[in-house]
Amino acid sequence: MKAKVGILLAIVVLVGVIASGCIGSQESSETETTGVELTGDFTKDILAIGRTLESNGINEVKFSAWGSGDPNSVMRVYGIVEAARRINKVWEENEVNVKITITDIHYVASFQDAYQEYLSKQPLGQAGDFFVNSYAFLPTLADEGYILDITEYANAYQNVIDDFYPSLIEASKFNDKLYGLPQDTEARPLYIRKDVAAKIGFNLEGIEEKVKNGEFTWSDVYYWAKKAKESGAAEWGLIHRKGSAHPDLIQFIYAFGGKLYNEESGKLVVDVPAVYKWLYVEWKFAQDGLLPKDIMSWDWAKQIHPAIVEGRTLFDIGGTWYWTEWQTKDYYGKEGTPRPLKPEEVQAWFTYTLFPAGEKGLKPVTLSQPFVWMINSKAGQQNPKYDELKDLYHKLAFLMVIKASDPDINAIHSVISAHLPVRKEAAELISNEKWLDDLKSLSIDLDPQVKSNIKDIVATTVHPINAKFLADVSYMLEYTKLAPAHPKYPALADIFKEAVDKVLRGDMTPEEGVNYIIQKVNADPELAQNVEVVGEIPKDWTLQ
Amino acid sequence: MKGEKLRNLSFFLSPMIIMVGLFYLIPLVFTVYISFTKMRNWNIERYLTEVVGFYNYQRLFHMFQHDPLMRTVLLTTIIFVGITLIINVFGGLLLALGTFFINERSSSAIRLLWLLPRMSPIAVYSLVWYYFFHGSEIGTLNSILMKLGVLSQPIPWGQIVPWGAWSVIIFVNGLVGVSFGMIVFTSALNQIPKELVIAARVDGASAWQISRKILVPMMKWHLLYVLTWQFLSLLTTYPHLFLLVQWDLVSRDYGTTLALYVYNTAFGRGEQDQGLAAAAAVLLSIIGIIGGLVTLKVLQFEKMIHEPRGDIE
Amino acid sequence: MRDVETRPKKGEWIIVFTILFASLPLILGFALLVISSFSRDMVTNLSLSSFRPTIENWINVFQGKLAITGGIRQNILKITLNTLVVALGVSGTVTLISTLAGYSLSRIKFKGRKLMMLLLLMLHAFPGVALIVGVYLLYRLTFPQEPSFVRLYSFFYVILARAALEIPMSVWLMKGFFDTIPWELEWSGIIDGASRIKVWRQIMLPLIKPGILAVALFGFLAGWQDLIYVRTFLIDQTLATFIEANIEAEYSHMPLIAAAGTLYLLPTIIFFLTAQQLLLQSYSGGIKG
Amino acid sequence: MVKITLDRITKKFGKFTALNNITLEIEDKEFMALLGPSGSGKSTLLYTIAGIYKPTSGKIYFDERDVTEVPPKDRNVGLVFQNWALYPHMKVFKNIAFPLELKKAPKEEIEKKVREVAKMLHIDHLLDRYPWQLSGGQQQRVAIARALVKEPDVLLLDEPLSNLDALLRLEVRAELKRLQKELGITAVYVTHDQAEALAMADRIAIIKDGNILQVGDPDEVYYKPMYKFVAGFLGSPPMNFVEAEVEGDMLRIYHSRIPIPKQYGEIIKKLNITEVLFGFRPHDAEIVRGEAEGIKGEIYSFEPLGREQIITVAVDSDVFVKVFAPEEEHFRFGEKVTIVPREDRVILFDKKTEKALEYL
Repeated sequence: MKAKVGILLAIVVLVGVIASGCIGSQESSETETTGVELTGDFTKDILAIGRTLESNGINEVKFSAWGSGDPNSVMRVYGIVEAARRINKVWEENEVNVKITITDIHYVASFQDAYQEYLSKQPLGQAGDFFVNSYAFLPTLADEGYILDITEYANAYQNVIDDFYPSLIEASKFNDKLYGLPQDTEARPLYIRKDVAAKIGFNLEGIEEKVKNGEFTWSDVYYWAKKAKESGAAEWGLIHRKGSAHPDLIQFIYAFGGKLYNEESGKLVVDVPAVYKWLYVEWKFAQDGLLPKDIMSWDWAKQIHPAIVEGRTLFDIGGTWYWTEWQTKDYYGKEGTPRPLKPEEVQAWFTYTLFPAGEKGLKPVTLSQPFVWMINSKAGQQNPKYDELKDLYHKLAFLMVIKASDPDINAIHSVISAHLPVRKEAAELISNEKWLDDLKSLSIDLDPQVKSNIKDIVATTVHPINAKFLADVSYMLEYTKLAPAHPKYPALADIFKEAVDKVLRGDMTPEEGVNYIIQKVNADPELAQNVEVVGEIPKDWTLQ
Repeated sequence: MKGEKLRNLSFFLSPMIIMVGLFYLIPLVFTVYISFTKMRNWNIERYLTEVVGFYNYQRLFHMFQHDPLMRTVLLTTIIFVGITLIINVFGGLLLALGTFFINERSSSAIRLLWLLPRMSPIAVYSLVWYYFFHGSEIGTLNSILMKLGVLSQPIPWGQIVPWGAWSVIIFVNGLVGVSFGMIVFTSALNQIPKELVIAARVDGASAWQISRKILVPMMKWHLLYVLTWQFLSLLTTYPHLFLLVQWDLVSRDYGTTLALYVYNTAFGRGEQDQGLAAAAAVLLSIIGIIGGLVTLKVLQFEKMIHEPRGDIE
Repeated sequence: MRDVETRPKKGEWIIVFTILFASLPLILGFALLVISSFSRDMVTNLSLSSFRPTIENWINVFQGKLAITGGIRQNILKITLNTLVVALGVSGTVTLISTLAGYSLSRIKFKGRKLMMLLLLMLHAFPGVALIVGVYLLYRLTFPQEPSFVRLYSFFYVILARAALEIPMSVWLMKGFFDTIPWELEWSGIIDGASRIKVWRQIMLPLIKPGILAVALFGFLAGWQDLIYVRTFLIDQTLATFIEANIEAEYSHMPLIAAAGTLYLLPTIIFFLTAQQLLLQSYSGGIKG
Repeated sequence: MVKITLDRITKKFGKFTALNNITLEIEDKEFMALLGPSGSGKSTLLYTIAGIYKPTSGKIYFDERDVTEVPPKDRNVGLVFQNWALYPHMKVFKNIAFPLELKKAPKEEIEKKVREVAKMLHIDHLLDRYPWQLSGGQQQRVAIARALVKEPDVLLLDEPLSNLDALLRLEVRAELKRLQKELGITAVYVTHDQAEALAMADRIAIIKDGNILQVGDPDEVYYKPMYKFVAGFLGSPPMNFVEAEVEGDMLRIYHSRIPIPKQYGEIIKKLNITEVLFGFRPHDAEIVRGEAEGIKGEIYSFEPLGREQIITVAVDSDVFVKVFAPEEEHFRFGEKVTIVPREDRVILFDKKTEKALEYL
């Protein structure tokens, strides 16, 4: 028996080795170019590709699109569907007998889950051809060769690239090479309840400007929050976001003039003074009862949002997408049965500013997490003659992303999901009332399947007030900071979040919190190698 | 003759041997190998041959040593395994005995109820307890106690360290494990001759006396079985803790056991580091193998393996 | 057997009441989950105001929408079907292999039999997740190059890999069942001229039906429940991955998740109700050795 | 129809010796009973003949053919088990037909043979039922039918009657004996019931602890037991044994002295033995009130059985013997009596080896 098992094992291992050999050899065989060069003229390029495909006997090209996010952000995958339809139309009009079919639309709520799934399935050739996810994952994917380097393709389309906000294009790069096109972004404003402010004599006139200039800082936030709480105008002074998914709270670090990333060494940074001040603010707010000590375990739908929309807090640090979320979900329960807010109510009750500067002399900030359209480095693999026509499929995939970045598609996404447009043309479009009306009535040129699927979302979110809000907050992108797209950043962010939680609960003083962070960083040698700890805890610093 | 026996054996056994070989032995070898490589992000072409020696193990031990969480993790593991084990065994025993003494329909309903935790998808199950133990007034437990006037302020159950957090994770996992004990004990009870119970009844024994004097002593082996088995699974279980910690229902420090710590270290971060994960997996495997050996010793399974009768080949 | 005839009625109610009281959290937790699935809002505290009856969650689930406003529509039928395929596949594989191996371990003398059984027992105690890295590497190495087989292969692989985890326990279970069949039946067949394989197929299998059913059920539940293997290896979604990926604490509509979860739970409950006695029996079969 | 020869069969299970060097010949068409208490190895011996067990050493021949290494299915034996081993999922017809189906016999032939054998055993009206729908006796017939249908050379029966109630057992055993003779089949019958063996068998082999103690026809083993064990195992109530000492021409049995039975006079002298066991069957003695030449004792108890009664007599404080007495005699507890054994039926055993003196 033993001998038998042994032979069996040997066979299996052998098969494995041969198979791995196959994988290796397949990787090394370079495909010859198919002769189609991108010119920058979209129609011409698409026709050239279409004709070459046709001449190779291919009449159907299959692609799949993977996306993730909140339910209103489905244009992240439907953009691809729509791009396919638009390309198909060009081919049809020019009598090219080729058609793109989107075989699989995979959309899940959690973007981290989507990333992990992509990571484990890409090497198997099972992942989507198009993959929308946070820019934060782009460096890893690019480094592993899981996504396509589109630098050269993009050169031909420089005119389109130039229309994107440059900071977002930068976020789509790794080692100076372009690996994707921005799909959306957002800002995380400070919302202020107008009704609560009025009760405590907090004049909101020109607050936006004051924040911009750095006149209104976190000392002022503290002052008014305390006043609101003490006067009984609101239960809380401040509600902020929670969780480790992407700690929005690191805005504090930037607001206190700190850094998270050292460009020169390529290492993450724990900027001790800024981190200390951040933790101090959290601690002070929680100690004074202005911010719930257990905010980190509050429930989003049952606690956080209701507290904000019902005016139980003066300040809230949220995201631009809150604006429409409040209009789609039953958060407002003050009058009995919970209901969504009306656009007019949101407008009447909230004003919004940048995330104020930490101290006088510093600048306000906001934090963005752009989503990027990435192309699988094996894009087109489900199609015949993939090995020969790889280059062609890749170019076609690139053109699809270019098409999916059409201003109107981008604008639709922005309006219905309350994210910020990534292109200047799209930004213009959302302030165009006629276009908004057309979108509202869905009398726009859009794939019928997409139309029917976003119908309900459009009905609840497309409103001039919302469009104006988006236009109004667009300026914030000038102040935006991006968390470093470093592979080790998520681990560091987890540690930050733990420290904040402990400090909020009063388990640790801000000082202990900082030390905890440093200790945790050093616990993992690989993390320690990638993180620099700089600066000292400032002495006698208070929130004044 | 010989040939026929070999043919029979390979007919009956080869599918299992192939499965065990393919999905236990080979992966085990692979895992051990990967733990010595720099494998990450599943990038096999790139890292399969990049051997780094004991780097992953060193890293893991360094993390064990220097992570301030480590001491609480060990303490939590001991408390969690110890108390949950007791709850599992005695809860299962009490349930089995309880349902033994009542009518069939009620007992079957009760068994179904207590099997629910085991049969629920983990996410859904965690969701149930997430709302049940929520630390604010939206939490079911808090709202009941407040309605009854026991509490005036909601209690953040999972965030009271250490015992609040421990209680929640022990409770949630205890429920899953209780059903295992319940099933094993119920079936053991069903095998005890009815006459024994009737005789005791005739002698005037109460349910409690019957349980203590007759039923429990007859289930000694089963008790031992559940005890060792549950001990092992508790030592290596993490999924029912994972989401509770992730959703901040329980304190991360006192809600993390060794198994969850290993899992989080290896898989739970933004980056997927299979080399490290494999090293952690090897550690877990060693725990599993030692545990398995202990189980064999304690339960004397060897004695239970009877030789087949007859010499027909 | 039950202690029914001889037991005083009064005592029974005390026991029932005590157990029910102890089960209260469990009853409440799951009841609220089911209630929430029929509500516009999660019912978590006992206030009636959060229960706003609707069947919209169920409609949405059946339409494959996991948001009130929709957006993406999943083919829930296909997802359920995928789950079913995996569950049935695991069940079938486990049953086949364990009836084969269980028979030979129970009935045939051979060298290494004891060792094999002890090894199986050890494997059962082995943490399955510890293997997943190696299992993935094997998947990677055996992956077909031909894209049209990919989907099929992923089903094939996930079923086998998941079934393997169930095999040690099931083989022991089956062996226990075979042990209960009198030897005379086997000898009788052999004297009448049947080969071992014939005895197994024509005499043993029909007699072992309860065992087969039990192992098949366990296998089914294991496949139906599985998340980690399905998520790692299967291209298509199953209910487990579908629910898991759509629970996002920040913006998932939880009552919808509750409905999906209840739907997911239903088959297991039905199975349990129909096969309760069997499940209980089979555990004893397995551990009696 | 074969002659079975067992040549020095030894069977070991690990360290335990189940059969110890057994040599036995079973003639063609003979009905041989293997009699012994449970655990004696009689079933093991039967299964060894069937081929289910392989002897550790020794040979088995069917006629001249060495079948030691032949698998069971090629030995053409029919085996009826104690629990009958009917396949519960098959109807009676299918159960009986199964051996033929395995032989791939043509359908018509199967049909014909099954009906034939079923008719012979009076179960032809039950063919459409499942085993669990039958009574014990019917199931037993089905089991025999299944063993017979393939026309075996040897019919092996492993306590086939022990699961039947007493009355049915008597009925069936007569029938079974007649059937065996009618078919002229070699039969080996395992039982622990001496009455069954005596009633049915042509010859009986008494087995104890893996050894054959004695082989012989019923009369031989009943009247001329070789061992105390054999004597004690056969007959009901069993033979009485009392310790006796040789004192010249007399035997001292507790408080009595009786002459040495004639047939043993020479033997005892020759062997020069002093301590013996005095054995006599309850039927082979009478009770005499008052003084007589015999074994003296007191009435301890009496059990009327209808036509006769069993009297238990205390020969010494805790030595009892049982004797049959006619029903009309009435005894009192404690009455002094003398037991007079029939001299020619007395058997003396060596106290040490427990072997009858004439076989020493």
